[in-house]
Amino acid sequence: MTDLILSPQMTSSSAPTTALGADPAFVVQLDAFSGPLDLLLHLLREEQIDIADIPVARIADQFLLAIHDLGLNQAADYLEMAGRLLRLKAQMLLPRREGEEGWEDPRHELVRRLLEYQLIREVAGWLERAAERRADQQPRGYLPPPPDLPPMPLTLDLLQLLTAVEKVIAEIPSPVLHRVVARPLDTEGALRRMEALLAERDEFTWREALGPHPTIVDVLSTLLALLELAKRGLLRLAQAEAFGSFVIRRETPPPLAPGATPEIDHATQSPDPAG
Amino acid sequence: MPLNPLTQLVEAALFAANRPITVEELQSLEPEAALADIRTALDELREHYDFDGHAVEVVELAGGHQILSRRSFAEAIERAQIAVRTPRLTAAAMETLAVIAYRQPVGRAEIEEIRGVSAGGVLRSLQERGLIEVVGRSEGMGRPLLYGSTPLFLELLGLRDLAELPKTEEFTVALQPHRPETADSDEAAASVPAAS
Amino acid sequence: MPLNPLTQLVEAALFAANRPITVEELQSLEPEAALADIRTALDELREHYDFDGHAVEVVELAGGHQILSRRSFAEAIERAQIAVRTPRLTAAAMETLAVIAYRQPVGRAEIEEIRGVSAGGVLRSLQERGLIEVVGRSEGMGRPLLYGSTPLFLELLGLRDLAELPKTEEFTVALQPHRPETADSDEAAASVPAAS
Repeated sequence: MTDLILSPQMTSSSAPTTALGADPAFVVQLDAFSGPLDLLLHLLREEQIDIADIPVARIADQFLLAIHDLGLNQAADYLEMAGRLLRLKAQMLLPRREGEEGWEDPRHELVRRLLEYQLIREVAGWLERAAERRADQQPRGYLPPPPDLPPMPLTLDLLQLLTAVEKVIAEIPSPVLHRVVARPLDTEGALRRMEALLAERDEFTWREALGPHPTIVDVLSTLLALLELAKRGLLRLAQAEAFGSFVIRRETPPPLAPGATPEIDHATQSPDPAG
Repeated sequence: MPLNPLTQLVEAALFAANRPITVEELQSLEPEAALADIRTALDELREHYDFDGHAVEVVELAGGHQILSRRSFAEAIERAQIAVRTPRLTAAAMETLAVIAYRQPVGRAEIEEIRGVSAGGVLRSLQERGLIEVVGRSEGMGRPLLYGSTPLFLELLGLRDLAELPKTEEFTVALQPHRPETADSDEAAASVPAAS
Repeated sequence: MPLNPLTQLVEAALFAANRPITVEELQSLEPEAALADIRTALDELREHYDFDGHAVEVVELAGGHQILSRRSFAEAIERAQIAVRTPRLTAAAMETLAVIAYRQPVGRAEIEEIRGVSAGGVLRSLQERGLIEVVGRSEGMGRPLLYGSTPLFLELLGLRDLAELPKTEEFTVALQPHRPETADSDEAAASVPAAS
């Protein structure tokens, strides 16, 4: 973009005198052109150039000079056109073989647009003249306020309003709302649950440890609790296969049920008071 | 009995004017005419309208002259006006009204954001029709005007008050005012991610 | 030659309404009158205005009929500052109207492509003046709004309907590549064509 902001020296060498640069009265009139295509047409007319065969390099330079002189070199629409012209200028400079197959004149698109715009200008001129003619005729000027009429009966009912509400809603881009909520992991609770499980059973699976419908918080809390218990040497984690469900096995006999452990059963059968 | 040129000029001026026109103003139409000529022209026009039974007449009021339709046609004209205009709200007006009804007080910027189009013209026409009104100014930048619905709006919908506007789940989600999310109060709902 | 009652009624209605009124609307003034009767009444009124040299005439435009002052009095009325002329539209507005009139329904992107300038502001002001309206949405990406011309557009130009717009082929002069030797004659022609 920066190369589009021209200093006068950059173009003065190649640019012949244009009416735009010469006439200061022109410079003041910013609204003289209704757009870059209008300015371009003006330049072509000034130079008496056939639209079908535009000398792109010359016109591009003149265009840049003109928008600079007119103070239009800040306007995005004019800058865009300037960019197009410069690209076109570069394309025209590319070497091409004589009679090359499939070569398309890069100016084609610009010519099409200019012709189309010129047509619109003609139409606009016709409309302008029609409006002028119509403005020569006055409608009745005075319109008395309606005498004590009740407010105009507007066609408005609830169904219509609700339909409109639905339409509005349908058009609203669904907002991407992320609710960020602090969710502390309940490791303590999970520890208590695991200890209770271990007290009841020698062995259980990961899925059983999680219980039904675990949330992500439950999963993380349970995992941390299991790791903590494994670290304390209270259980052993085993996984039969890669990515398989892992099995949690109790490592030490539960303190509250000594008679339940097989080792004790075998070793001390007789001392059992109840025996 | 064709009208003479000065009478024509007077007729054109009275027709196009949006107010009663004085004899002096009429004189400025034709500097060479005397005030008496203007009065004669006014008389000729008046007589012509009367004689040919036109539906209009030259009336003297507020120190000037005006062409008005005759009283006997008032009823027909009234009827015609009603027949002529069935003021229906456009889709754009309806949608804007919907946003205002559910979100008031609401500023233009917010309406435009929701509807994705500029709302200036629509707001003005709704205001002119008395369906919405300015209810205050926002505290925000430039203190933009805030709009709300009017009693006429309720009247046309046959509602007693705004609370009678239907509330559906959908509407409340999309059109309720945004509330800043308060993180701590949501802890109870922490295990239910989607705030349904 | 007094006007007959239906003609009087038609005159009263046209006079009271400040916009073109259709034959059907006029019929609602007198339910017992056939459309043909209304047309006859319009003809009588028109002939009467012409015959007696009234400063107003019955003009057919925008699908209806309106009483307007005759062209020849415009200058005098403006000079006397009794009524103001409709302000002219800018070139940008006219070009945008031209694109819309001929391409409707048409989206903003296409208008901008043809004119080579952004059109947001112009579209908004044309819409606020009631000269264009949103007529739908395109099926394309983002479902952009499509614009069309309104009856007020026809009123502004004094056209009966859109069919009265010249065919684009009639502008083929403009489509000829601009050649140096014909430059002068082209420009001279460009300023006259639709003068009649």
